[in-house]
Amino acid sequence: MMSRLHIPVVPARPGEQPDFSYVKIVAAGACPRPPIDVPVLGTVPLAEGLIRVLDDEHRAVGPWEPKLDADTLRRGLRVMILTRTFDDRMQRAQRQGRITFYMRSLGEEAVSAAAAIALRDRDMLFPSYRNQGLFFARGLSLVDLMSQLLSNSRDMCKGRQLPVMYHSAERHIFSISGNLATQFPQAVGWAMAAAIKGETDISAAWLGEGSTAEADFHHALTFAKVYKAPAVLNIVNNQWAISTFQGYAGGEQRSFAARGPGIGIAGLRVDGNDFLAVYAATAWAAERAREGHGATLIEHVTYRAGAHSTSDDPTRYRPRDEFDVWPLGDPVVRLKAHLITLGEWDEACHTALAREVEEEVTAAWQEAVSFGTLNEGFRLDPSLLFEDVFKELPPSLRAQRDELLAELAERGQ
Amino acid sequence: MMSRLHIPVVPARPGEQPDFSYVKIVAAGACPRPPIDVPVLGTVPLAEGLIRVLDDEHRAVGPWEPKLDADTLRRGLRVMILTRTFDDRMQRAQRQGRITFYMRSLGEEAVSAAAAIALRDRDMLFPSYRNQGLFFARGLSLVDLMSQLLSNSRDMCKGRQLPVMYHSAERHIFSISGNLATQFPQAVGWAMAAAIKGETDISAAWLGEGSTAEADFHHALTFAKVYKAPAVLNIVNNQWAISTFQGYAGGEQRSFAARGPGIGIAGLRVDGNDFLAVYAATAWAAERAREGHGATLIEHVTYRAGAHSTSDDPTRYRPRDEFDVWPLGDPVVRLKAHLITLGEWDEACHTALAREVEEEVTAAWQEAVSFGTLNEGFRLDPSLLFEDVFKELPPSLRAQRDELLAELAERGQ
Amino acid sequence: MNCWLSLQSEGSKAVPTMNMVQALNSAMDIMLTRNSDVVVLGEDVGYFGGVFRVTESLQKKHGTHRVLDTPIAEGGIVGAAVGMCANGLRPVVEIQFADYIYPAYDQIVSEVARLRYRSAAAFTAPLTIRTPCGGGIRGGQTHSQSPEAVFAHVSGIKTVMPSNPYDAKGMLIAAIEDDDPVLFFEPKRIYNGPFDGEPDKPAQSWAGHLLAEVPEGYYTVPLGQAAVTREGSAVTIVTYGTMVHVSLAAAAALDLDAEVIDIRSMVPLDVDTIAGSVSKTGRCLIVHEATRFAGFGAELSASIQEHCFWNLEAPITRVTGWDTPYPHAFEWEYFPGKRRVMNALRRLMGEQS
Amino acid sequence: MNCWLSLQSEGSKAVPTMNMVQALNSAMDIMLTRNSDVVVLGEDVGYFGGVFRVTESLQKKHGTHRVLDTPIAEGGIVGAAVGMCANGLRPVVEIQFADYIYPAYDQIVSEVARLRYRSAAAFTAPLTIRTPCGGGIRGGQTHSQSPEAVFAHVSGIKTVMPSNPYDAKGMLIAAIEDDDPVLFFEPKRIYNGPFDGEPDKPAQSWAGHLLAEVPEGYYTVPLGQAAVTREGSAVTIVTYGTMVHVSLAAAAALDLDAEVIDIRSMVPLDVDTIAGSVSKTGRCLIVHEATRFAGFGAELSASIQEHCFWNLEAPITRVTGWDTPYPHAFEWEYFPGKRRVMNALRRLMGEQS
Ligand SMILES: Cc1ncc(C[n+]2csc(CCOP(=O)(O)OP(=O)(O)O)c2C)c(N)n1
Ligand SMILES: Cc1ncc(C[n+]2csc(CCOP(=O)(O)OP(=O)(O)O)c2C)c(N)n1
Ligand SMILES: [Mg+2]
Ligand SMILES: [Mg+2]
Repeated sequence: MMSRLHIPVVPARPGEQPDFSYVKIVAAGACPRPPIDVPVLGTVPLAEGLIRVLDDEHRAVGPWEPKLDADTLRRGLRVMILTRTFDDRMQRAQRQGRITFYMRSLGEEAVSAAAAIALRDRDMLFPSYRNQGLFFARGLSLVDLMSQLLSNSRDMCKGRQLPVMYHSAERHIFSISGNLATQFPQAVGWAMAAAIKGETDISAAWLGEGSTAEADFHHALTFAKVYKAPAVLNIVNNQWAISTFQGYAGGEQRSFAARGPGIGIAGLRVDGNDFLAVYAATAWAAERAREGHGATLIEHVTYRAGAHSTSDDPTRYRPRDEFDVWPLGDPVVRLKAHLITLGEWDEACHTALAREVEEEVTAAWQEAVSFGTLNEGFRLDPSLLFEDVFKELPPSLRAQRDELLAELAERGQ
Repeated sequence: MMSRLHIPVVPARPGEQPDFSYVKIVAAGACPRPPIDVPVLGTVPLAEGLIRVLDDEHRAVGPWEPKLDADTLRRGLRVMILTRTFDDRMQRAQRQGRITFYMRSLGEEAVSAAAAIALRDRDMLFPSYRNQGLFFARGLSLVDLMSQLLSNSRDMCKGRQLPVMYHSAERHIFSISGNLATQFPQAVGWAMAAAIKGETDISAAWLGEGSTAEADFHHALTFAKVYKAPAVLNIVNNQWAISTFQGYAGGEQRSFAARGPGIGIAGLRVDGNDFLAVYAATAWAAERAREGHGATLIEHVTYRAGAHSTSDDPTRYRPRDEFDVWPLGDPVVRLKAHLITLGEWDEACHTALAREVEEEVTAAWQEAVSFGTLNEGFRLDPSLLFEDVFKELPPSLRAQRDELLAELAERGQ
Repeated sequence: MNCWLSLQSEGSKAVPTMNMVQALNSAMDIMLTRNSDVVVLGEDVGYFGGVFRVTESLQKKHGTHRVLDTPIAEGGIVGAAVGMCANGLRPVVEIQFADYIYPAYDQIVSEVARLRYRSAAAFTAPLTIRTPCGGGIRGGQTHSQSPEAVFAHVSGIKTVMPSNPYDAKGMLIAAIEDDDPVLFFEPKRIYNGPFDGEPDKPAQSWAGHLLAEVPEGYYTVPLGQAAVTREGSAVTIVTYGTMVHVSLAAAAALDLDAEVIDIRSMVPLDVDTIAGSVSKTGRCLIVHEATRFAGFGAELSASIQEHCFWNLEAPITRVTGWDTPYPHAFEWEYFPGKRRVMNALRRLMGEQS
Repeated sequence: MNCWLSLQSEGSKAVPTMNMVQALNSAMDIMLTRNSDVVVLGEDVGYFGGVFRVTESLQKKHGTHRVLDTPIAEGGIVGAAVGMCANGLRPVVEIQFADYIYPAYDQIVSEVARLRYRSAAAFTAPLTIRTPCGGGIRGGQTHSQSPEAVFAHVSGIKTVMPSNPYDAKGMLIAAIEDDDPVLFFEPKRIYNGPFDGEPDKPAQSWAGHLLAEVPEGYYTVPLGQAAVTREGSAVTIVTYGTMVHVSLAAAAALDLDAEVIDIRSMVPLDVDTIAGSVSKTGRCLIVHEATRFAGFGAELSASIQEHCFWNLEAPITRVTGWDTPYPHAFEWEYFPGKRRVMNALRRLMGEQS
């Protein structure tokens, strides 16, 4: 007999015409902005709508307009450009064999940049591997980030982690995990602890739409709902999970944000390529959490314009030119145009900024490689391999370390 | 500083007045009954409402009235009374030390009885430990069920399982697991397989509201949504998970059924103590699934009137007399009253039925114990301990079996 | 040789008898009192006090915000606890039965155990996961398992199991104070009294047992140290949990000069104490409840063989649960009881070098 | 002694060279063709053909309803597969990396492995779970793990790992046809060519390797049988997966008359072949990539010691990954390479009895 199983529809495969008609778009300014203490069900229209601020003429419109000053907007633009420049440069470094692996966030830079700027410095961030913008926005040293990528002698992870698995205790950013979604319940636990201690810091976490299928996503939402944890939970719906279209995560004819009200927390669906919308939604959710009204689930609708990682070739599973017709555009282009519309920016400023950032990245790279790369001049002490498994080195690991050191001596290293 | 964490409110603890004001009740007949192919969002009012058929005068009213003939209603009543009688008797057997453990379904008998009658015989059932009614409705031999409880020589599980962990391949009921929620994605996988094979059989699964917090609940909903699996997914919200109130599973001010539309499958909230409502909702969901419109999540609002299990003492954590004021009443009393209202039943019939069932249970018990009990006349072959780990006994287990047999010979057994 | 008998307790007055449940309860009570970062969370642990009553009255005493009832989601509980650690708390998690720890396996293996390493100690997970394990209570296959081996293999988490009230309290306090994550297995068969593996004998209570004299106040029993529970020179029995008592009974029944070592910690393992003993006796029996194949006994055997090869007079032998799921009706055919240990000891002593 | 070299294949024509990826792909292709109950499911396995291309073109050939892309939920994939089994299918599940199998641990341990037993064979779970494992590809800690031990300990599931294309195909067909659940580990470092543990040498391909001559048609390599990959009489090396090749290289480099046993199946374990060899040689080195403590080598050591004690001339030795998470930058300090195996062999041969 013929199979009756429903197989999610993928709108376009290589060689086919890109087709984004499935993306439900709402006009900029059309979504209402309820007070931050609105009951959960009051957010249903927002979870099914699309919060947008920038209109087609690059003006900021509607109730979600966050009324940011031009300096903040320029700061956002700079973070996004830095993200993109850094990404490009590191991708090239990977191609040259200087680093083993890299993951860009091309096309989704607004998601991290705007959120980090909307949150307070002491709010704790639980990123996925594609939220490098958070680190740039919080001002981490590029040399430190590059050193992690290079696993060199200045590597914050002491050589133990795949590139991009950064962290920063100082800047309140949790250690990135290679296991999808695990950070989501952790962020909720962090927020519960903040509430238990009576503190007003909140947490924010990010994962991809594909990762929402994992158990930890459900655990996070359940705990957030039960204890009204002060957390902002972000789904970055960039349409793809490696080769798997978002329909396979449950995105067919349903928003991911709707899972929020479904389980009893607020939900917002946001134009993830609209810096102002992401900022406004994050600020609203953060205030809601901080004031004790519980967590919000935010879906950022965006598009992963690059490959999944340097190990991936997206032309095998989707049309090459999808990003060109992505209906929500390019976040950098849109914020730039908005600033120009405001009279706060022009092409000359933009070129200067691009050059400045380019130079900053180049200088940082030169400094970073001076601390070694994985294959050249690598000088991390191999005994670090055995440290931090436990707080103290147990006798068994001491013995293993000594065995290795003897072996290395023999190998002439 | 003072904790700001929200702790779910438990309406009444021992010594306090029972308080069910949190249970959102809707008048019988008030919920609309959409066509079975209604879009998912069309079920939102049903997921947040309460489907009821029996009104306060015990009449069947409204669009969900399933128009069952009196024989079917009497059959339902009989299954419920059998369930309750069996439960009582087995609880006593446990107190007498004849069986090691038991779990009653007192107060929730309609959930299983009505569903089993609404489904087709070849539909595959994935019960939790509190759905014994499914086995009664499908006509399993009481002696077989009791033999499982007794781990005697006729035990379908060959002595390997805790009491109540039944199964029946013949009657299409899956093996009950002691691990909460694991059967939920399995039921969806079964339904996917039916669809792949082009068959029209569907699956149905049950779990407690407490178990919805487990990962497997989320996996089941996700897979059901993505592949439109022909499954009926039931949450039995009996208000308690051992000592834990349903608010700790996310039930505060939010229905569990709403998780269905939240993720993109239909949702129905049903009066679980209304036999007709459970029947009607199940039949609707089954038809929807069978016709290819996907899964439905049904929340049955009911009350666990007894202890969690024979190891539990609910007076330690909730008022003793809650069931007396439970707003949705007793499912047996309500169906009986309905039949009487219809003129299809009377007290004499009821007493006769009760006596008949009582005798059936007694006779079955006498037969079952004739096959041994765990401590008396137990005769299961100890080599069964080693069988069915794998299809064939590997050499290592053969050696272990021989070692045991030698030990037993020595022990004089 | 590290022997718990020499341990001191601080500020303890009269020494009352406690069973293991009370001892564990006392440990948490003390730590909740001493350290405001300590929180307790798990299914039914709050108002109800836990299905085995181990957290009884802790919520009443320390409040609903420090002793939390949770949703039924073991993975969520551990995941949330990791986040709490990142925010400075020291969560003590209860997993209701060890048989239900598997939904949390990913958070434990991939997160709890790796966090310190992967972040070069910028973030750590000083949580304690308590869970009742083992059989002997007619719990069937989902209330009887002993899954310690699948955690002991995972680098980055300490794994321990006490066998008596004194150790239970001292080790639990040590675990809560430990800056590394600790998986704390509690052999539920001996919560209320020691058990020598003979189900037909009347249940024993802890009353009168030397190791049930538990100081009321704070004290610790260091993790990573085995205890020589009985000294002897003919054979070494290496064991832990409930099987300590079964092994003692078997040795006594045979009137054998056996040294019984309660390893107490699987990770870190006190190889010195164990190897010292086996080198002395030349014979070794390993006893645990868990299934044999690739169980923790395999590591014990391999380690001991590596350290004591030249002193061994007979093969190291394992007495364990059979390699099957835990069977309800065949519990006493499955459980490695006194007779099985005695038979193994007899065979082991009969082997000639 | 069971030696794969004697195995026959059915209806095979010319014998082309396949790498492991192609061999595994061919096994699934054949089984999808022969048996309409076989379905393949996993993350990215459908349209894309898997991140390691092992399922390449299977969906194109057998359709979107038999080769399914799935949501990213390992627990859900395995849970759904169990239900498919109950409805007569034979799912072949891919877990993208063994490092990501832990979210499915509960379904595997509590359901897949127990179903036949608990239901007295009324229900069974004849599924195959394929997953790439092991390091050597600069994958860091979440793309390099070897978690076989935490499955081998679980009664009711077979656990296997091939080391070459011929075995890969024959064992995968055997696994899919097996009525018991099989966990099928694929050492990803040798997907495209054997690897002798020396990262600086140019990558080898399978071309020209005897065991890369893989019949195009159907054949099986029975599960539960070890292979004697190299005969010898001075010492037995017991190993599996990538380490078979490292061990062979180390033995060759030392010009040592070593017997190398590729166990292939951890469960069921072919103790006879292993014990026979060690009894003959009197010396045994166990080599695996996974961390040592409570790893599968412990079971091998314990079993061998139990069977061969009186023939052992030196302690059984283990060469393994260190007891740490898998470290990105220190990959070649971590990986048990040729030199480490050679050193252990030298020490082992130096020990006098
Ligand atoms: C538990 C787990 N399963 C599988 C993987 C492999 N994997 C890495 S990224 C990825 C896709 C994730 O997609 P999505 O969540 O949408 O995030 P995106 O890459 O689009 O940002 C997969 C399957 C993993 N890292 N962890
Ligand atoms: C994975 C898992 N965790 C914990 C338990 C212990 N346990 C058994 S029943 C139960 C409560 C379940 O409550 P609910 O789902 O509401 O079902 P009910 O008993 O009310 O029918 C718990 C926590 C278990 N069996 N499995
Ligand atoms: Mg994505
Ligand atoms: Mg319940």
